[in-house]
Amino acid sequence: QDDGKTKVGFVFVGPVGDGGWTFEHNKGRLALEEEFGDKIETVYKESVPEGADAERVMTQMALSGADLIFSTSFGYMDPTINVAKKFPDVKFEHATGYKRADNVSTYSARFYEGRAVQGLIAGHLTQSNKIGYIASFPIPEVIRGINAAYLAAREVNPEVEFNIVWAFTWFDPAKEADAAKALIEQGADVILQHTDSTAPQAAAEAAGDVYTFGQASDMAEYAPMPRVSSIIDNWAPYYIERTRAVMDGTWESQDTWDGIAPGMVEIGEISDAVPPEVKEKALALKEAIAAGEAHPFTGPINKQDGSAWLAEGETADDGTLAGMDFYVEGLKGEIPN
Amino acid sequence: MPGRAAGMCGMIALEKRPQPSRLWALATPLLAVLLTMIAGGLLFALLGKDPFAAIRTIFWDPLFDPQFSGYSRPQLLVKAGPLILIAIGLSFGFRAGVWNIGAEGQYIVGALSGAAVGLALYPYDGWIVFPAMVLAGLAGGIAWAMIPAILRAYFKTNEILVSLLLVYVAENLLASMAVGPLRNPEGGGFPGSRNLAQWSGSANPELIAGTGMHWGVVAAFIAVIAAYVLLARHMFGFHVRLAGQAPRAAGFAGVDPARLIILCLGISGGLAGLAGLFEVTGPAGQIGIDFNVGYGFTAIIVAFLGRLNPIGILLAGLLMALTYIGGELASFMLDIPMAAIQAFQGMLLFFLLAVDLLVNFRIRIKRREIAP
Amino acid sequence: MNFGSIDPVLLIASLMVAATPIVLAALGELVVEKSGVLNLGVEGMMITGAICGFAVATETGSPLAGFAAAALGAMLLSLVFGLLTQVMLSNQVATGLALTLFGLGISALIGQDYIGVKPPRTQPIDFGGLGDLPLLGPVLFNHDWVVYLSLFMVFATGFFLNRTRAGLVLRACGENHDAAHAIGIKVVRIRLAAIAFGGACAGLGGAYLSLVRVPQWTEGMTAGAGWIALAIVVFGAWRAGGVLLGAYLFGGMTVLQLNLQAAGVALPVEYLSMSPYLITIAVLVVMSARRRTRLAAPAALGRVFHASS
Amino acid sequence: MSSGADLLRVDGLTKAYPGVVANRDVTFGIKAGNVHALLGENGAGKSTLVKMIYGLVRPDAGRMQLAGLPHTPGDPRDARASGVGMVFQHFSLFDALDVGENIALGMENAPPRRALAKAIRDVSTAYGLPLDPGRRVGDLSAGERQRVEIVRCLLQEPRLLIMDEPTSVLTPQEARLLFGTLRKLRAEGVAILYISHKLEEIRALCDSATILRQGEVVGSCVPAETSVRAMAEMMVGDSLRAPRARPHAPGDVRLSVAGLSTRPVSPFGTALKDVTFEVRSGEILGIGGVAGNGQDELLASLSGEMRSASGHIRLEGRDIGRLGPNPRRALGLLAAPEERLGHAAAPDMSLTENGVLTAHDREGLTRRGMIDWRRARAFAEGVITRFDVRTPGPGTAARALSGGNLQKFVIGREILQRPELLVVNQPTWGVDASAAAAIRQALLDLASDGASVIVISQDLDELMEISDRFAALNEGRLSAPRETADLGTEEIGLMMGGAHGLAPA
Ligand SMILES: Nc1ncnc2c1ncn2[C@@H]1O[C@H](COP(=O)(O)OP(=O)(O)OP(=O)(O)O)[C@@H](O)[C@H]1O
Ligand SMILES: Nc1ncnc2c1ncn2[C@@H]1O[C@H](COP(=O)(O)OP(=O)(O)OP(=O)(O)O)[C@@H](O)[C@H]1O
Ligand SMILES: [Mg+2]
Ligand SMILES: [Mg+2]
Repeated sequence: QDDGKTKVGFVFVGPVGDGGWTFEHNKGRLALEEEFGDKIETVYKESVPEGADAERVMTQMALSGADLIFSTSFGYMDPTINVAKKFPDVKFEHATGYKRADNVSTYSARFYEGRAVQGLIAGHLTQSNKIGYIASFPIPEVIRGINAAYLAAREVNPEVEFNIVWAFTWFDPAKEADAAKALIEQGADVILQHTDSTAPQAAAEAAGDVYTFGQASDMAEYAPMPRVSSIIDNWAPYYIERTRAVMDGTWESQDTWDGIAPGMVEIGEISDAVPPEVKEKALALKEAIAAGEAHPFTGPINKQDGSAWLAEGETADDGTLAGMDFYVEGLKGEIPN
Repeated sequence: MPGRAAGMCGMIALEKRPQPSRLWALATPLLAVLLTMIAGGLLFALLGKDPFAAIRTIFWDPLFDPQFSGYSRPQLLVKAGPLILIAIGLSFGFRAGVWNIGAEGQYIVGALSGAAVGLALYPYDGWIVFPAMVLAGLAGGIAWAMIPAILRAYFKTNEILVSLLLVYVAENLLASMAVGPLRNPEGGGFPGSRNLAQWSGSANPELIAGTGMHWGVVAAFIAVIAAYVLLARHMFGFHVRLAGQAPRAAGFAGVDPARLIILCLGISGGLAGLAGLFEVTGPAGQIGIDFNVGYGFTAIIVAFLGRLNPIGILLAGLLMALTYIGGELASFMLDIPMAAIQAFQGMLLFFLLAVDLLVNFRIRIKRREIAP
Repeated sequence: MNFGSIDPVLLIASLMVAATPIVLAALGELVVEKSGVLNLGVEGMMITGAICGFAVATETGSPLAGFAAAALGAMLLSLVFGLLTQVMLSNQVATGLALTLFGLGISALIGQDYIGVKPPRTQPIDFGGLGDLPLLGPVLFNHDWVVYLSLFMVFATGFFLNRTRAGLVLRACGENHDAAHAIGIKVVRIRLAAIAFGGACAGLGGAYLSLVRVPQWTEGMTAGAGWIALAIVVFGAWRAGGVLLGAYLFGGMTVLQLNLQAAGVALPVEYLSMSPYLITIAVLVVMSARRRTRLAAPAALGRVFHASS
Repeated sequence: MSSGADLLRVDGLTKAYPGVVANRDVTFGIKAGNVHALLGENGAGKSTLVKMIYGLVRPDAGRMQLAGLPHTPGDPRDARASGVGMVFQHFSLFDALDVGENIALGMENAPPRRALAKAIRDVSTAYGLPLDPGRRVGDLSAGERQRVEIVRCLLQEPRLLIMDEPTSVLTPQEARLLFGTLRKLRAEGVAILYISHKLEEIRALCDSATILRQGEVVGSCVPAETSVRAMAEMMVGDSLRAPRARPHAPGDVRLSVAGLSTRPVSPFGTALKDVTFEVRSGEILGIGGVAGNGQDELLASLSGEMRSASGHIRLEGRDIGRLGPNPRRALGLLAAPEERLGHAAAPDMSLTENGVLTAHDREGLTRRGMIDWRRARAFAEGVITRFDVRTPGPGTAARALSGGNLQKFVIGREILQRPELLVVNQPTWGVDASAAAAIRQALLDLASDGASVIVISQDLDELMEISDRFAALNEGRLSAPRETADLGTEEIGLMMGGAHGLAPA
């Protein structure tokens, strides 16, 4: 751009008002503006369908002079690669994908680390030993979260049982509310969710003594009860770092999979509804993970069918985690398909 | 006196024209666009944006701005292609009184079945692959449309609702296919199929570089011409028009209602299926959880905006595509929320529908001469 | 398999809540269709009601004011449809679809400042000890006022349509608008009133979603409920009681499939989530094969009326 | 009120529609206790005039007075409030509602359901028009439907009752019953404005008449003292020719129908039951009966719109029961249904397109499914010239034609295709005298050229005039056909009427 500003584009899959995934990415964008002031200019386009539309939006952004474009949904993978080919001078950052190029980086967050902390709290809190889990789609990301939470919960409470409801949606507040209610009515007193709306929080609040966790954003409006903690996606540090790299001319293609340690995954404040000793253990686990001393997937772990997966002391490699398509031993039910 | 008030209202009267006005048929779309620019400009001004810049970015820049038009103009075709193809199919049914609201579902199933055939043949890449996929896409769309068709023809079940409910079923099917049978085995467990546009056997590429012209756009143009000929010259088109205007007369003319329903839904389902197939093999590239983006619904509006006339649909499809692409530009260039763009599109539709009145009616201000 | 953990009483109580937005919106559409108008814009009106209700309830702290605003906002929107279809004689199908598009846009626009806000709670009505009664308690005496309102509206709509003169006049417009006009009924005015009522009901349904059932504001949160309401009108054979039954059946299927999953019943999940739609289609087929249902459809539904005088 | 003054005076009333002045400076008056006829050809402006009196149409100019006071009804409710009642040419009834509901809708202060039901029973018996308030109107015969309209008016005790072509759908017995009621009302001092194309009826019933031509009053007369011919000639402004049959002998059996039973064509229709008859070449078979007794079903099963089990319908010995309309047309069986707009013709299509509707095969208007619009236009022009259809040209939309002219087009379209067997339903319904004569003449000519013709009609005079044999439809059953020459009007009335509750209750 002629005015010397660095132009950063964002492509969002949902509306910035979704209160979850896109909302948090947009917060990252706003943090960027805060950080660099008028040295940069950001543009964004919300609710961009995956596929042809995404490719067109990115192209138009590149044409309009963007220097760096963040495409923030898995489904933007191929379009990002395609557009990147046409604009070798523009840098691209694709979230949650695995295809890279000289001017395309990928980045993602190790949410499962946060899930493990949630699992630990949940395992302690449950009286009925039934934990409800509202899952979206049967993809590695979601399955990883379920496994991580379950392993951590079972660690502290061997009796614990997970009831999983597949909503087949990222976002359908009414359906999420119904799913939460169904789980609560069937005895679950802790609800974990991998969908983006606060509907489950509200259902839990109405039911009374049911605990929940914020997902994607803090959902602090439901603290201290039912929301006892949360996993927050904090993209701001990453976005600032990568933008600075472009401004400095030091940007290089890389693959980032960050977790609690650099702050990409944050554990929201653990509320007073959680007994102090539990809170302490949870924080300890968080610290251990951040320090690299603990890994949510540490053997011995068997797969659901009883076959061995990780031997004693062995930790899961990133490859297996990235493509995880099985439950660990102890979880009931089948993964759809 | 109640009659008095009614008398005052009666001062402005609508009079049905003996024949639709050709002049207004051409003038109303322009009038509607003009009115939308004014009302939309007000909306943007309310949001604190420069209304002139916004209108220019939406209607002008994609076509003529040196920075964008080189890319946007061909994209207009890419965006309008599926809209036109689906709307042409729908127009037959809408003329005949067969309300297929579920083209979105047929679009999905067409894409799914076409992709399934292609993926089953992978990695064989003989010339036969793409035609086979096209046939499968066509068949998939038709098959999905046959559900409401047969239910309507033989059980008198309301096709609006069945076709609509089947969209939700198709979306569920799409999701389960994207994470299940059609998932790319080399995709690391992520949802979504192989990229069909990147495999020579199944790709639906740009035919002439820089034009946006792919097989789907070609199909849309063929559909426009075929529909024009069918409606203007062929007995089938005649029967379609007849059945919509006067169902009993159609029965008298020997039109079998069940056959007509099946044909109309078959055509619209087939074309929607084709649109899905061309999209998944070209611009979209792959089956994903959110593969469908509402072309099937938008096409309904396109069909009506084009007054169910093939040429009208062609123009309406292009206009609609323009507001999408221009709206996108306005959205990120001027930081206008997508919601405002959507409301703007809604307004455009309202105005188009409202001024349509002038084609068939004359507005007359009446003087009342009757003595009290 | 284990169905044991599903409590049928709780299931019924939650399906009532799940179905209430659809009951309200479908009742409104029922009256609209009985007057001979097909308004496919229910989804757009619902979402507009959802945000108007949410905004006013959070600003004033009064859910009641929110519901009133929802009814009003959606009614105003519905009158745009009324103006276009009744005065400008536009095609009802296209106008309804445009209304949905516009409603989704305008609601998102209004809603920008209400993301992540928690609305004031609407509490269940306290019936004293009645709510603790076994079986009946949760089903009958443990809901918020809107659920009772929706049940009352079912009764009131049925009564209005079948037992009052105004209802008779309205049905007459839906049967044969030319004849109605010939005997001096003001067809356009009555249809506008019906459309406004339909808008208000859809607005209430939307507000119930954003204020009670979910409760939060997010763009596109109605997620197809308006379309289901349309289906339920036909499903209910254009009767208020039928609408209630249809909505509860659909709500019941939605809730049941989630309950079955939660209970760990081994069923293919992706097909389970299609089931409410498939079952609705199946029942529609059975219903429409019956002659009575066909007769109940207003004969002038969706046709353009223009009185030449 | 003094006996000399008019109850209603209409003064200089004018109403223009785009392209046509429906009423120009119309002036006339009706006295209380008088039956006044409005006469005129199709499109003369009779309905428009009475609609203005009833508040449905607003005049462009002119004034009206009712009982000496200005009469400016803003809508029909105003008119009813000032004592004007109207029975429409096309019924303003709601099929899906019951009799009571239909009547309540047309009343200002309808009493509660039960009281209304009683009032309906009382009034309907008092005037000899028995009605059951609980029945669904869609299930009623045409005569009964008309009673609903009349009772609706009577319940409001009108001072002026307007009737637009009330008898076109009645049996002679029903018509006589209606006249009885009207005379009773006249005796009570009610003024009646009566529109009909049946001039005999006018002579028997009406005290005075105003004649309209092209929207203008062209004369008045006392019907009892004027011949039918003279009245008709005043309407047309020309002299009339009565239809004449050329002598010919019937030939071999062309169509035979044996034991035909069907379902109803519509939810409110009547099923045919065991219908049996034959038609010979060169013969006109008249089928009488009150509307709603299976006429539509009979036409539909002959035209092919409704299929029947094989073996019941044979054309030249060939079983055609399972064939659709087009294959039957190919075999020479053509038909013209009763409802002109919407059934026999598509209202919004041009006459050219309406020609293609039935003639595409026999007239070779299509080639491999493609329509040859030039030939189609020529065909429509042929119909227009041969049958004196008054219209600007074949490009005109069917709905823009007057009823009589469209009917001539529809009948002409079929006759020009040289049918072997032509089935027509109500060929002259609502058609004025000269057009009706032309249509009847065309049917007679067709028969004398050797074609077979089946005329389904409720107009007995018409059937007596042109048919060789006569049969009557009653509740879906067809009486055995008999030679028309052997029958009197009275016998025919009995053949078709009997079971319709005509005896005053
Ligand atoms: N009953 C019908 N319903 C819908 N379309 C029809 C029907 N009959 C014909 N068509 C269409 O019209 C076109 C012209 O066919 P054709 O002229 O043979 O029809 P027809 O003579 O009216 O019918 P038939 O086959 O019954 O003789 C064909 O392309 C066909 O698709
Ligand atoms: N609503 C209308 N719009 C336009 N023209 C009309 C309208 N109503 C009647 N006309 C025209 O006005 C003229 C008079 O029509 P009207 O119905 O009064 O005739 P009529 O004497 O009742 O005829 P018929 O004997 O066929 O009932 C006709 O030319 C008719 O086409
Ligand atoms: Mg008339
Ligand atoms: Mg043929």
